Amino acid sequence: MTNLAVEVAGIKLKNPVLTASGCYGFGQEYNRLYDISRLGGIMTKGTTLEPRLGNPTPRLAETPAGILNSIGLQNPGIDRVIEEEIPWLRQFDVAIIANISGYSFDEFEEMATRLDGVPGVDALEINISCPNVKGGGMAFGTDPNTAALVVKRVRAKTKLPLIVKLSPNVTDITEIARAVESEGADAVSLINTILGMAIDIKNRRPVLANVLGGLSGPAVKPVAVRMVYQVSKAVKVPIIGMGGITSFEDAIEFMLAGASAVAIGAGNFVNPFTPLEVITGLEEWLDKEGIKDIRELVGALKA
Amino acid sequence: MTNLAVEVAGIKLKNPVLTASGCYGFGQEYNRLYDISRLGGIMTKGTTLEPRLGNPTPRLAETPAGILNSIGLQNPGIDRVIEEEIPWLRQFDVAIIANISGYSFDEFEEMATRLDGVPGVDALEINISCPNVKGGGMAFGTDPNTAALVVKRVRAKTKLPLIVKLSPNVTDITEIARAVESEGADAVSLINTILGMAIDIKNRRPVLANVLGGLSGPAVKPVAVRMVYQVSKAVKVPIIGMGGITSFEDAIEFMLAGASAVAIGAGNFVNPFTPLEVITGLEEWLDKEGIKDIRELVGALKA
Amino acid sequence: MVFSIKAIILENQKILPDFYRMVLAVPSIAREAEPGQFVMLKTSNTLDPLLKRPISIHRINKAEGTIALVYQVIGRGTNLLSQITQGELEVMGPLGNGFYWKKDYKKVAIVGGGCGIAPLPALAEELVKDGKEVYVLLGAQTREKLLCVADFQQLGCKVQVTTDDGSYGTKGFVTEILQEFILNTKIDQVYCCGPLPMTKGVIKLTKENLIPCQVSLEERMACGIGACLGCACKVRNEDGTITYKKVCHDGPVFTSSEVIIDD
Amino acid sequence: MVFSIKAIILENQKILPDFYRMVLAVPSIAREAEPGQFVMLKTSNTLDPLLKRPISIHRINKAEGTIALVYQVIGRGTNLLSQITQGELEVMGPLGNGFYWKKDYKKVAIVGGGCGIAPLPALAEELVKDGKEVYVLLGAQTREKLLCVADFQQLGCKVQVTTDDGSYGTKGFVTEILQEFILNTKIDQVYCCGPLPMTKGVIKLTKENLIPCQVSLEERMACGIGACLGCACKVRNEDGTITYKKVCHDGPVFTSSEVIIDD
Ligand SMILES: Cc1cc2nc3c(=O)[nH]c(=O)nc-3n(C[C@H](O)[C@H](O)[C@H](O)COP(=O)(O)OP(=O)(O)OC[C@H]3O[C@@H](n4cnc5c(N)ncnc54)[C@H](O)[C@@H]3O)c2cc1C
Ligand SMILES: Cc1cc2nc3c(=O)[nH]c(=O)nc-3n(C[C@H](O)[C@H](O)[C@H](O)COP(=O)(O)OP(=O)(O)OC[C@H]3O[C@@H](n4cnc5c(N)ncnc54)[C@H](O)[C@@H]3O)c2cc1C
Ligand SMILES: Cc1cc2nc3c(=O)[nH]c(=O)nc-3n(C[C@H](O)[C@H](O)[C@H](O)COP(=O)(O)O)c2cc1C
Ligand SMILES: Cc1cc2nc3c(=O)[nH]c(=O)nc-3n(C[C@H](O)[C@H](O)[C@H](O)COP(=O)(O)O)c2cc1C
Ligand code: FES
Ligand code: FES
Repeated sequence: MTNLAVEVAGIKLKNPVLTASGCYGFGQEYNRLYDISRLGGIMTKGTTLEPRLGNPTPRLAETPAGILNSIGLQNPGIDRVIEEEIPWLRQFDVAIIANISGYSFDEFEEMATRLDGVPGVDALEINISCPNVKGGGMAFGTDPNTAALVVKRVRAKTKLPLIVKLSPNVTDITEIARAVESEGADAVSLINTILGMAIDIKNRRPVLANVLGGLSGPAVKPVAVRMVYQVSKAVKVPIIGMGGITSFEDAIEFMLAGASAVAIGAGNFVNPFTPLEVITGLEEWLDKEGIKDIRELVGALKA
Repeated sequence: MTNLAVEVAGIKLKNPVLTASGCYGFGQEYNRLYDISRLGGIMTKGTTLEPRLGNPTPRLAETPAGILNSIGLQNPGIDRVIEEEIPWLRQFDVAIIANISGYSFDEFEEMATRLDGVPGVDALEINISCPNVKGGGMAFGTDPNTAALVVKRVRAKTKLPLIVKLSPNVTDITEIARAVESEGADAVSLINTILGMAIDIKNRRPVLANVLGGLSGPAVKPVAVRMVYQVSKAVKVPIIGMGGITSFEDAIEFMLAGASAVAIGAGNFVNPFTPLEVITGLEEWLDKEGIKDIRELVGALKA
Repeated sequence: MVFSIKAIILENQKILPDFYRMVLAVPSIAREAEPGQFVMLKTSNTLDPLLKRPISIHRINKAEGTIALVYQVIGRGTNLLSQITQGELEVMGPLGNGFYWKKDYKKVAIVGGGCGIAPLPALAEELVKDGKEVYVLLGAQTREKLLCVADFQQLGCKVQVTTDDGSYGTKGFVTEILQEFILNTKIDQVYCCGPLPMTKGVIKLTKENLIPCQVSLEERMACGIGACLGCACKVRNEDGTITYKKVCHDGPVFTSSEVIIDD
Repeated sequence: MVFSIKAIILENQKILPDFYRMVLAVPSIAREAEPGQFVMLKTSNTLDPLLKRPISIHRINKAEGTIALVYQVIGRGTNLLSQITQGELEVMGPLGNGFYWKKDYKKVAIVGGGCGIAPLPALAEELVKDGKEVYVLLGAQTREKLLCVADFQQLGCKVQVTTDDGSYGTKGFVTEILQEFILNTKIDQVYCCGPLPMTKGVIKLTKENLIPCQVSLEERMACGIGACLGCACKVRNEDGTITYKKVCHDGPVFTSSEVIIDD
């Protein structure tokens, strides 16, 4: 029997396949298609302190092998997430990683405080990289000092493991990764979406009402793999890799590059069973290759 | 009759469709398929002061709707380009934009000096953004001060119009664009390739011998359009837009976003006639839309 | 239940210059499908186009385990779809909330325009089965873009048609005949699916005349089942607050009183 | 002349478990094609896979304006290719430099391995026409992966086969029979196309025995015509300097003395 279990930031995952924040709600929808306890874990939709309506529509644009989104963190606010979503999700045997987005250091701090000790929450994912909200969001993730400070302040408020979600929209992602590691991040997750734009030539307007959006999906995979590789050389904390995964082969690419676990975002839209197919695919492949423990793959790139 | 002619950096182009550096050699190959004087212009393969062998193979990896390359500036050196390639290319009625890459400020300066006054050369494209060469290349393009200094030094050595090719691998591309504008860049071209990586899971090695490579092709189009849009808001000099163009519709996206001309790179590989199809497509579309002058499109985005 | 499975293509043929009719053998989805629901279709076996396309269910045949779709070729996805002549197709569905009706409705009107007509025959069929008198008002730009007239006629509905150019039925907009019609006939419910200007017109008219109305909306979709929040539609809640609902999950059918359609 | 045009697929069928034979009606390319040249094929009408695939020309029929290809399904592109059963296909070619021969060659040997055998029948045909005595030595893993034996036999070549597992011909490697063979027969030129280890073996043997040898190489390609410098191959120039040549333009056929094959 091949071992698929991994440990990231002190959380035990029965397999290294998570679903990425914002692409999987709080699990209810995909649970209509299959039992979500088969996943390693769920990174919940980005939550803010107050409820948010999100951006006007259109919020989606398809691009070659990719998708632009400008959801703008539509969510019911941290309190309803704690009261309604997390308790529902707890019934499943699946790690719950709560993704939070703040507009100020105080907001990050406050959310971390409220989530600390909430039963079922296994870790926080601190989103310092959302490109879709004005005045905040990505700004935290593009400057190493600011990024470090968010982590420092959150660290002081919770005993939960902290996973910091990094932005790819930077000159040197390893600088940010080192900064958040030094302030106590237990893991980093990457990549968030790459800032992009699409134009409807018929009406001469941006396709997205918000003008700019975040690019994800297979198109970004080479950039994501590169960044995981670079970050894995720069920090010691484990990495959750994501960006364009639609197959188990993609997942292996990320793991060889240095990721201890992977998350699937847009891949859910291409095929709702993607996470399950990745898990089964990994299992069969490891078996065929005679690899006893999936952890052997992590960072095993010969380069 | 619809006007397709544009002017960029003082060069008159009979149409706004160029071929991107490194994807079109010095024109000889594609001239076996069609008359290259139908193009607006040719941006020649990146040239260095000394001849260069380039990187070991494999130098190419296909990715979803994209291509990674790590050619590493294989080229015969500036002198042979001046003696052999430019004179051949001159026989065609097509703008010649000589792309140069230096490993030091001195090298950039020296190449500019040698190219100044070479008959046929209409402009220089200063590549401060090649991700495929160690110790130089992209380093010039990711720091505004260094970028500005390259332009300043080159500016002093030549009367040729200077087009500065910007790297997308930066936190804020407008900062670099403004820096090179302030030192006398006559135009900017963007984007160069995005740093990426692909892994061959069977042998656990990077697909590219060079490990990292530059991503281009349709996959990067949303990022390129976004950057053209941002840069067009930040500087007054004209923009040559590129990144993933495979159709006339793509070209219009770039022009609406703010590009005065466009260049086709990987699109040549998908279909060698792409540049011609873009030109004809533009012509027919403008006609159908009753637009008399293509320059009306430049920056005409309603946003 | 939602299914994501391979359906067998039984038919995929051009019915009008820009329109195709596709029949899929997919018993699980057919069994659960209701009028007004939709499916998401993969249009290529490559990663481009990446996303599935939402297409409404046009007819449901539970006995034979088939569903029919009618779609317009407008972009890359639908173009690729029209080229697949046989074999299998990945389909996810049935999705969303369909139309509803009550036992006591006597006369209902179905208003459809353009490719928004496509889902309405499935609705008409159920309404007829349930003993309603079904009036159908259709609008199209021109005769060559007019869908489903025969479907409605075969079901025994009373069909009126307008075309913008007068090439079929009355020349004009369907909202014009709706206006006349609701003055003369007591209608319990209006069902509407069509282009946004038409939908707005229908909402306005039904509101003025105090007729309950259900509208089917479109929005760009990624997941199709409510997870990505891409397909937001502004709604006015009962307490007066404004929030977003999901077209894919809470819709595509909404009551006209709740939706807020911006310009 | 290089053409980039739509060819009509006349045939695309499985000839062995992993191999397909495709015949294309494309007179312009057939007219110009020479043995050893290749074409680039678009495998999908979407942007993924993005790049064309290089496939050697297996047979040339100038009279009928057709070319035949034989390809192995190994990844996404060739897999998609194998699913196209009819219609048109975008093809660019003929590309590269093919094999050459001189009037005065009397006996020549063709050594092929695996899917590297595919381009060799076109060569054999020309050599036979030109009056050479053509010896063909083929290697494959197993009988089920052995290509083109009948082609060579029909052309009147003398064919010897090795398989790694002995399921056809002699058990062993083709280089082993080549070694024996060149000891006993005076050969004017060896032509070689196959996996890298085989090619290396053949280069070594021919060098030791002072027999001129041409080898056909593979490298990942983007443009296919010499513009992108992606398909570099290290060569030793006559002046001893080392540079890169382009497999797509200067090759795929090189003289064995010039190429440097790294490990
Ligand atoms: C619930 C629902 C039901 C629908 N039912 C039908 C139907 O029965 N028949 C029919 O002809 N059309 C229907 N449509 C519209 C249909 O989905 C679009 O015409 C189709 O997605 C266009 O895809 P494309 O690739 O050809 O066009 P492109 O313009 O190339 O598509 C680009 C992207 O925009 C999206 N998009 C484009 N137009 C629309 C649109 N009108 N609505 C939503 N997304 C869009 C595409 O899905 C894709 O993601 C329906 C839409 C929705 C939301
Ligand atoms: C000049 C030349 C002639 C060839 N002739 C034949 C032939 O006649 N019959 C045959 O079966 N195969 C031939 N090949 C190999 C064939 O090109 C590859 O098997 C094919 O490109 C694989 O594509 P894929 O999408 O199935 O595989 P993938 O592995 O998915 O392809 C990924 C990328 O790598 C490239 N690639 C993968 N393998 C090779 C390879 N061996 N050589 C070059 N590029 C590769 C692909 O073109 C693509 O860009 C030839 C290669 C070259 C360079
Ligand atoms: C529709 C959508 C919504 C997203 N929302 C969030 C979010 O709320 N918080 C967050 O950290 N990342 C969010 N992301 C980013 C994803 O979690 C992921 O980092 C990114 O999409 C790359 O992975 P992928 O290519 O597999 O989609 C969102 C992505 C998409 C496509
Ligand atoms: C094979 C290859 C070689 C390239 N070589 C150069 C180069 O020498 N100099 C340069 O400035 N850009 C070079 N580029 C970048 C292109 O000019 C262009 O900026 C980039 O590919 C984006 O455009 P595209 O998506 O249309 O390819 C190269 C790109 C490719 C794919
Ligand atoms: S399409 Fe994802 S929520 Fe509706
Ligand atoms: S493939 Fe472009 S030079 Fe050979």
